[in-house]
Order: sequence, then C-alpha cells, then structure tokens
Amino acid sequence: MTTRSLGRLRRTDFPYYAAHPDAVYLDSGATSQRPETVISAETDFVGADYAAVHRGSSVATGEATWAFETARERVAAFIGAGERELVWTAGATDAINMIALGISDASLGLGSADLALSAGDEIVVTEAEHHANLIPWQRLAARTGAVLRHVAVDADGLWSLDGMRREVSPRTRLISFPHVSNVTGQIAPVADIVGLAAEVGALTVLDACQSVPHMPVDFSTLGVDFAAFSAHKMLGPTGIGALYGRAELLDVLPPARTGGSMITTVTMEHAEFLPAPNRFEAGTQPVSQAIGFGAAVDYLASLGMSDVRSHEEGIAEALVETVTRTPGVRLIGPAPGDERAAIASVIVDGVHAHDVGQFLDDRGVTIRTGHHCAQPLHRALGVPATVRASASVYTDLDDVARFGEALGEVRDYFGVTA
Amino acid sequence: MTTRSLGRLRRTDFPYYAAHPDAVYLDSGATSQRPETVISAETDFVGADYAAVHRGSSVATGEATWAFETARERVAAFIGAGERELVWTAGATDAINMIALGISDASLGLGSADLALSAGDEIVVTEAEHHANLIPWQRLAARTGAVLRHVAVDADGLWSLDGMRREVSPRTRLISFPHVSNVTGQIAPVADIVGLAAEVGALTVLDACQSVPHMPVDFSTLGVDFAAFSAHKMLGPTGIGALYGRAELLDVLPPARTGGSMITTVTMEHAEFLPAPNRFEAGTQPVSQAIGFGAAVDYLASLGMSDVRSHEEGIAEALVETVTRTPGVRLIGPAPGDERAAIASVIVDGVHAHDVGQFLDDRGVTIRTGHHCAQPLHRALGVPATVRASASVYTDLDDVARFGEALGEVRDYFGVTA
Amino acid sequence: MSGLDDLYRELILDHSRDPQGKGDPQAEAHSHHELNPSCGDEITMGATVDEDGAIASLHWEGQGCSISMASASVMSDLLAGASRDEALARIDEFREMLRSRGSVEPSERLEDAAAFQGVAKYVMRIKCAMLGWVALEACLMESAAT
Amino acid sequence: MSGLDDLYRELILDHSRDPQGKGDPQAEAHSHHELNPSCGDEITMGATVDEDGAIASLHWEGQGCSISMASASVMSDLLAGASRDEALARIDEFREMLRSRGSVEPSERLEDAAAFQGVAKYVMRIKCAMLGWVALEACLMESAAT
Ligand SMILES: Cc1ncc(COP(=O)(O)O)c(C=O)c1O
Ligand SMILES: Cc1ncc(COP(=O)(O)O)c(C=O)c1O
Repeated sequence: MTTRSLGRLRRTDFPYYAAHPDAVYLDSGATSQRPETVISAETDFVGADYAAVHRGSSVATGEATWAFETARERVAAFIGAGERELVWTAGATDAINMIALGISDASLGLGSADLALSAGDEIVVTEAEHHANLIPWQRLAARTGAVLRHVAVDADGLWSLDGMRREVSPRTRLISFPHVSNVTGQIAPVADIVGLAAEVGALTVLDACQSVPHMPVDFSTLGVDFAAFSAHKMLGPTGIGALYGRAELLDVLPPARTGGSMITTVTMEHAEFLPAPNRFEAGTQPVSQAIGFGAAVDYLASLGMSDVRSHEEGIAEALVETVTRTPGVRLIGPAPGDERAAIASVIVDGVHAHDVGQFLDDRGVTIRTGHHCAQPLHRALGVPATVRASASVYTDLDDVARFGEALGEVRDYFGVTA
Repeated sequence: MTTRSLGRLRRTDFPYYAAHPDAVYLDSGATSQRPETVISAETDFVGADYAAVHRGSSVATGEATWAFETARERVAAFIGAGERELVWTAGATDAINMIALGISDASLGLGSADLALSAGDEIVVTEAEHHANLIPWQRLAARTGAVLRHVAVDADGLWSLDGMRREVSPRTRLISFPHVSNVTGQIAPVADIVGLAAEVGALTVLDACQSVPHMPVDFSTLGVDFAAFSAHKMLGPTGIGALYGRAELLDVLPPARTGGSMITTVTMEHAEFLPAPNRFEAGTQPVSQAIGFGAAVDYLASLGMSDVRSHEEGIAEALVETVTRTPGVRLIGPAPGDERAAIASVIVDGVHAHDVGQFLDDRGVTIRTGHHCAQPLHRALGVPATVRASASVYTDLDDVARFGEALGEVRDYFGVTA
Repeated sequence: MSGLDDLYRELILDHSRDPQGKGDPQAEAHSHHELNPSCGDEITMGATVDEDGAIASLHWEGQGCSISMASASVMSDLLAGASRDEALARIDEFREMLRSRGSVEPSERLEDAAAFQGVAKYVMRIKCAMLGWVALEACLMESAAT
Repeated sequence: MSGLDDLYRELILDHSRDPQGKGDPQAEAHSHHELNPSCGDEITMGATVDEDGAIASLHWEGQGCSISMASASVMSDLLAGASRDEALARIDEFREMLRSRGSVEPSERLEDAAAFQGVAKYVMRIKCAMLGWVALEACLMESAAT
C-alpha cells in the first residue's frame, strides 16, 4: 500500500518485485530497481536490429534510430534543459569530473580564459558532500592553486545557508553543493545559493543525484550553471549519467575527454571540437543505455514527479516517525517535521552499523551501511558508519513498518541493554 | 559457410541473424553484434535479483555477485593480465584519456614524478591513428609543453618500423600506436616497437581496439605498458571498455577521475587513493555491462582465439581477392598476400564513398563510409572518405561474395564509365 | 521506383555529374564554409547581394557526395537572381521538406529542388542535401547584417 | 541454527563485548594499521617477537563491527606465545577457511577461531574477520625482515 496515490505504478512493473513480492528494498539511494520497460527498451534495441541504428532504411531501424535520437530530448525535457544542454556521461561522478577537468584545462590555457582559475581563487563546497562532489574539486584546487573552502555541518549533519554565506566571498569562483544529501536527506535552498553566487560572480554546480529521481527538478528555473545525475538511481541502467550545463558555458568548457565523434577537423597537430553537447561525447557512446535512460524518464514522467514527491514525503514522514520511536536509535539529519527527502540514516546505540545491516538483511530488509561515500560528514557525526534506509517510487508503508520492526529487535539480538 | 572451422559458432546464437538470416553485416570494426548469451547475462542480472549483488545471502544473489566479481578475472585472463592490471572504463577512448590525463596530473606534481613530462619531452604516434589515440596526446602535449611527433604513412596508408625508428629518440618518453589499424587493417610489429621503446626508456601504449576482438592477444607477453580496448567491438555491450596497465605503473599513475569507491581515507582537504585497479574506478561502475563483457569474452574463448584469427585470415584473403578483381576499385592498406586483419577499405573511382555506402545498403550490405575517425590518414590518402568492410567471428564467405557483387555494380549505377 | 532510385533521381545524378554555379566563392561579397564532420564533405558558398536585396551573383566550390554536390548545383539554378527574402523562404521550405520524414510535400516554388524529396527518408543524408543551402543562408544573414 | 546465528555465534558475541588482547600496539616492536575502506573499521596491531622467533607480546586497538573486534580478540588468545611460523600458518588456515565459501572445514588447530566458519558464507564480511589477522601478518613479515 502506498501512502498517496501513485496511480500508474504497479510493483509488478518491476521484475524484482514480481520475483520477490515480499522484498523490503530500502536501498534506492544507492541504486534503484528498474521497471520491465527499461530492461526491454535495451534488450529490444541490442537484439534484432542492433547495427541498423547507424544507417539503413528498414522500419525497425527507423524506430531504433528514433529511440536513440529522442532519448536525449526526453531526458533533457525531464530536467528542464535544451537538447544542447544535456551531455551523456558514464555517470554523475564522470559528469562532475568533466566540469572540474574542463576548468582545469581552461586554467592551463587550453580553452576559455573566462573559466580559468588562478592561485587564490576559491571553490566552496559543503562538509556533507559525497566524495564525488569533493575530490574532483580538491584535485582542481591542487592543479590551479585555488583554495577549497567548505561549509561545516552541525551535530545532525546539516549545513546552512548562513554557513554558506560566511564561506562565500568575492574570491569565490565556484560553489558546488548537493541538492539533496545522500546521508541526511537535507534539501538545499538552491535559489538562495544561486543568488549568493550571482552576487559574487561565481559559477554553481549542483549535485542532483538524489533530487532528480525523487522530485520535480527544472535546472533552468533553478538557475544553476551545471548539474550532474545518474540513470541507475532513477530506474535506469548503470553505465550512463548526464551533465547539464547552460548552453553558452558548455560551448566554451574545454572537453576533458577527447577522441572520435567530438571533432570537426583533425590534423596531426590540432583538433577542432564540435559545439555542445557532442564536444563532450568522445568515442562510442553508451547507446543502449541512453535508450534505457529515456525509458526510465518516461516511466517517471508517467507517474508525475509532483506525485512522486508527495508519495515520498509520506514515506519520509513514516520513516522519521518509526525511527524516532525506536529506543536506542538516533536519527540524523533534519528534525522530525522538517522537510527532508525519503532518506533516513540512523545510529544504533551500542551496535556497529555493519552488524545492524546484517541483522536487517537476515530479516529480509535491504538497507545500506557504511560511510555512504561521505567520510567527512561521518567524521563530523563522530561515527565511522551509519545505517541508511532510502526510498523510491515503489517503496510503500509496509516497507517502512517492516524496517521499523526489525530495527526494534537489533539491540536485543546483540545483547545491548536498553 | 565459414572459411575455416569455427566449430562452436552458430549464426543463430546472434539474435540479429536469427531475425535476418540473409543480412550481410560487414561493419564489425565499428561495433559488433552480440550473442544471446551476452544479452541475457545482462538481463538476468538486472532483473529479479538486481540489488542483491551488493549484499545478501540467497543463492541467486550469490550467483549474481559471483558473476560480477569474476567478470574482471575472465576479461583479465583473456588478455593475459593479472586482475589488478585490468581497469573498467567507459570504453577504449576513456581508457586512453585516463592514461593521458593521469600523466598530465603527474606532470603537474599531483602524483608520481617518474611519470611526469617536461617541456621538450617527446610523444610519438603514427599518422594512422584513430582520433581516440591522437587527440588525448595532443592535449597532453599542450598541457605539458611536450612535443608530439608522428610516423608518416605512405600512399597505401601504411607506417613502418623504420619510420618509427626515425622518430624515436632519447627525448621520447611515450610511444602510442595502433595494434591493428581500423582503416587499413595493418598489424603493428609490437615486439619491435616495445624493444625500441626500451632502448630509449619510453612507455608504450597500445590501442588494441581492433586486435583483441580478432586474434590471441597477451599484453604481458607483448610487453606493452598500457593498452585499451572496448567491449562493444568484441560481442559485448556498449558503455564499457578496459584499460590494461602493468601493475607497478597503475599503482602510481594518478587517477584522472575521482569520487566514491576509489579511496581509503578522505578529509575535506585530502584524499588517499586505493591501489589499482580500484583507484581508477570512481563512482558506480557499469556493473551489468561488466557482466555482459565477461559473457562476451567467454563466448570468444569458447571459439578459441587462434581459430578466430585463422577464420578471419580466410575472410581477409577473400576480401582482398574480391576487391582487387573489381574494376575501378582501389584497395588501401597492405598489399595482396601481405598480413592484414579482416578489414578492407576501398576507394571507388568516380563515386563518393557516401554514395557507395548508400548503394550497398540498398543491396542489403552494411559497411561503413567516412573517415572512420582517422582524418589525418585520409588526408594522406588524398580522399575525405573511404568505404570499409570489416569482419568478425560470424562473417562468412557468402558475406564477402555479396559485398563483391554489389561493389561491382556501383559504378554502373552512378554512370561512371569503366 | 525503388527507395534508392527515389533518392538518386536522374535529375540529381545529372547535376552531380555536371554541377552548376561552380566558381570562386571568394570573389563574392560574402562567403561561408560548411563542413559535414561525419564524412568530410565541404562547400564554400559565395554570394553578392545588390542594393535592391537581390542575389546578383552566386558561386561555390566544394567536394562531396552526389547528393551534396547536386543539391548545391540545383540551388544555384533556383536562387541566383532571387531576392534575399525569397531565397531565405526557399531555404526554409527545403529544410522543412527534408526534415519531415516524407510528410511534407514540396512546394511548387522549389521547382527542381523538389527532386530531393526522397532524401527525407534517409536521415543520414539530410545534412548532405542541406550543406550548400546552409552555407548560402549564412551568406545572406551576413549580407543583411552589413 | 539460522544463517544469522551461525554468523554471530555466542563465542563471537562474547568476545565482541569483552575483547581480549587490547592494549597499546605502539609499545610493541612492530605495529601495523589496517583499514577497511568500505566501512571505516580499523585495527592497529602490535607484536614483539623474541629471539627464538616466538610472539612474546601482542596488543591491539581499533574500532569496528562485532566480527572484526571478536576476530582480533580470538586471534590474540590463539596466537600470543606462538612461534612466528606457527602463527603465519594459522593465519593462512584462517584465510583459507573464510575464502572457501564453506567448502573447507576449519582445522582443529584454529581452536576457537573455528567459530568464524559461518563468515565464509557472507562474502561482504570476510574482510571484517580478516582485519586483525592481516595486520598481525604484516607485523610478523616485518619482524622476519629485520
Ligand atoms: C583503432 C581504434 N581505436 C579507438 C577506438 C575508439 O573506441 P571507442 O569508440 O569504443 O571508445 C576505435 C573504435 O572506434 C578504434 O577502431
Ligand atoms: C549525492 C551523490 N552524489 C554523487 C553520487 C555518485 O553517483 P555515481 O556513483 O552514480 O557516479 C551519488 C551516488 O552514489 C550521490 O548519492
């Protein structure tokens, strides 16, 4: 039973649930299950008419070609971008690196001087970053002499607009931050930060991995300069993600990865690059994965992202309610009642996260334990690892209830006195 | 009918041929068809037990986990590498960029000084390069002040060991070259070049995109330092390729792409990286694609790569024989009788390559026209585009005959007098 | 008519063998170079627009497939002497016909250029057929701006 | 016995609640730090080998899950006082048992460490169980080299 109507969703659309109707899958923040339409979009494509997408005139070919060509349009439309503003990447990590490496090349004089960083320029991130939105900026800083600053998190793992305001200065050239934290579920005040960036003339990069799958997101309305997300967290395949960039920026950002299909004229000495998005798409692209990505976006769009968000708001409330009434369990992130994504990370008093995870797994509840690629955040929380439950469109209140039940038994099993 | 026995191959193993038994597919140099086992390896994996690979204890999970973990072992064993020497990448283009960007970081002081290039150091490539093995080195040269030199090709598009010897000097720090040219089918004298590199202390990079799918290749025996290849040209999925590197080099090459899962300890200031191969595998990996890649390698291994090579030698002979007896058609690459891969690129006198391609397509023959991502080579040949037929394990002599027949009719159709 | 014969109509093959309008584009007031990076076809188109806004002279050079060469040739016949606005309108019509996948019938105003209707079914060749037209469009835009 | 109870045997839970061998590893002749990057568990193991090649003293500190803590604890009981060669042999046996996916029965020589047999079925936990053992192995290698 779902919390609010997600009318067109059937759990059995997902082969995973068709095979395991009783599964409690609460690890969608790591990677999501895929509907049959996504799996078969790929299989159909690589089967009988695979080669044909490149050339040919059969009806089947026309359809495959159309499927590939329109996948970009559909994913772009889904996040409020023009077609030229949506670059296929290997994943969100790859997308963020593409920005950082491109700015690095610009700083070495291999491209637009506007994007170049100099020694003493500042980059600002948060202490809540996923490593994917932290290490690439550390490396960029090391290459250019720029300084990496960060907004600290509080005891609940939260960062604030005020904190950001304190770190941003006229030296700030770039602000990168998570739209939704993959650990705390905190939702960033994007418009305020875009405003702050505008005041000082800084670029903005949005790590949208945990927002695009779960709520309506329109990058052009949000006004960010760049954004990154991955298909495998939004019902799509692994091996593909996307970089969003405002067209005029993408046209001048140097391409970090070079090779075939991204050029106009190549001599032994020099290469000229195509305009965006193709200038970033060197080599054979993840063709079938793009088609799968398109199918995933179609599935989400058919549910309606506003409905998805209100469904997941219900799940989030239930998660918070369940966790806060379980003795010996500490919920991190936004306080009960405050806005959050359907992510709940907890610390069980006296039981290591790994042991909690193993116990829940034995009870048929799949969650994630560890630092969730956010070591600095966990260091700030004072624990090496947390236990994270995270939802998606197919998550229902029964899942939450069974998670809560198992969580309630953990401390007893490990003999921790309440 | 195949030229020599490829006993275990059935054309109907490939859904493409099951659907189109009469198809003449001669574009395997661009991308190959996939056997059903490859397609279903992926589908089975992402279906009923997708999440389970990360944790869990069911039998199905055990099998999925095993499939993922052993895919690397199997691909590594296939090309004579240790497990630690095989890095998953988004494709061959990505792999070559990873080397070039890594050396670039080393040169900026972000890693092993041994790999650093300085102004005036030299990189040597051939004029026959695919853009994927040219532009990344142009960019590396531009970043470091190194000089990019190249071995010229002759009127047939061939480069020679002697030519290479003339370009290599004590200033040479790196030699990158194609194992098999994707346009001419020329096979490089790898051992000689590795010897030449050893004399001057240069690193070697092998673009193995067109060799690994078609002949037995053992990188450690060949003695190259790095190599790159793509799954989609060897019966596997798009969206995945591999970087081979000798373990001691991979452990010190800086990772160009950073993020989750490639680190040990991360603070806001600094990140420590895992040893190879994981240090290069930032972010969620192309998991299902790795499993498909493993299945592709299993299929090829079951045929036996020596048998694949002798089968394709027969196809190559037939291609050469057919093309050379067609009036008004010029074959580029190695002379008839000389060793070549089963690739035949031709120029039809008086008819533009695109028009040839369209005509052949109409006759049901799929080939490739264009510069095949090798503009400098085509400039040397004096044409903007050629027509390329390329084979794989499923290619048979009937394919070659039907290609020859259609090729013989082209000039007549376009009204070119013989 | 087979698909192929519908693409390579006699008129197109004739023009590709004996292209019209060839000459030095640099001698015109405006010139523009267009390249199809996927196949290397290229055309440099030159045009001079007189004070009444008519195309007084138009010459091009280039190399490429029969579709791109014939298309530039047919366009030269059609648009030499036309007014800038008329020419831009014809270029739009031509583009619309090609991109329609066959659903848009060519207007009579396209005259011989209607022969390229068959290209609409060959997505990979639309760029070839457009090459010269896009180059002329750029010349006309430039002439309007100066 | 359910799968879970087979993993978390009473002996393991007891050791995890009251770990043996804890103490300052830096006070020993050789010490080594091991980290499991996927979960952040870490152990620093210290050992002093006497002139006869026996482990005269062994102390560790660390934090982590019950499996990693209990395993280091059981190992301390088992190997304190053992000869270097004996200890290395036991480490190998322990590793072999864990990696066998259940196919290798623990040797009697592993004594209480046999209780970790159930870990073999939980691929993700093998690294936890090995953490202290790998750290001691490094200490012993170092002591042999000096
Ligand atoms: C010789 C050669 N090198 C590199 C590449 C690039 O491979 P990919 O496009 O799969 O990255 C190709 C294939 O196009 C090739 O044939
Ligand atoms: C907030 C956030 N950023 C970045 C990433 C990296 O995404 P991927 O591993 O798909 O590249 C993730 C997912 O792990 C994430 O949750």
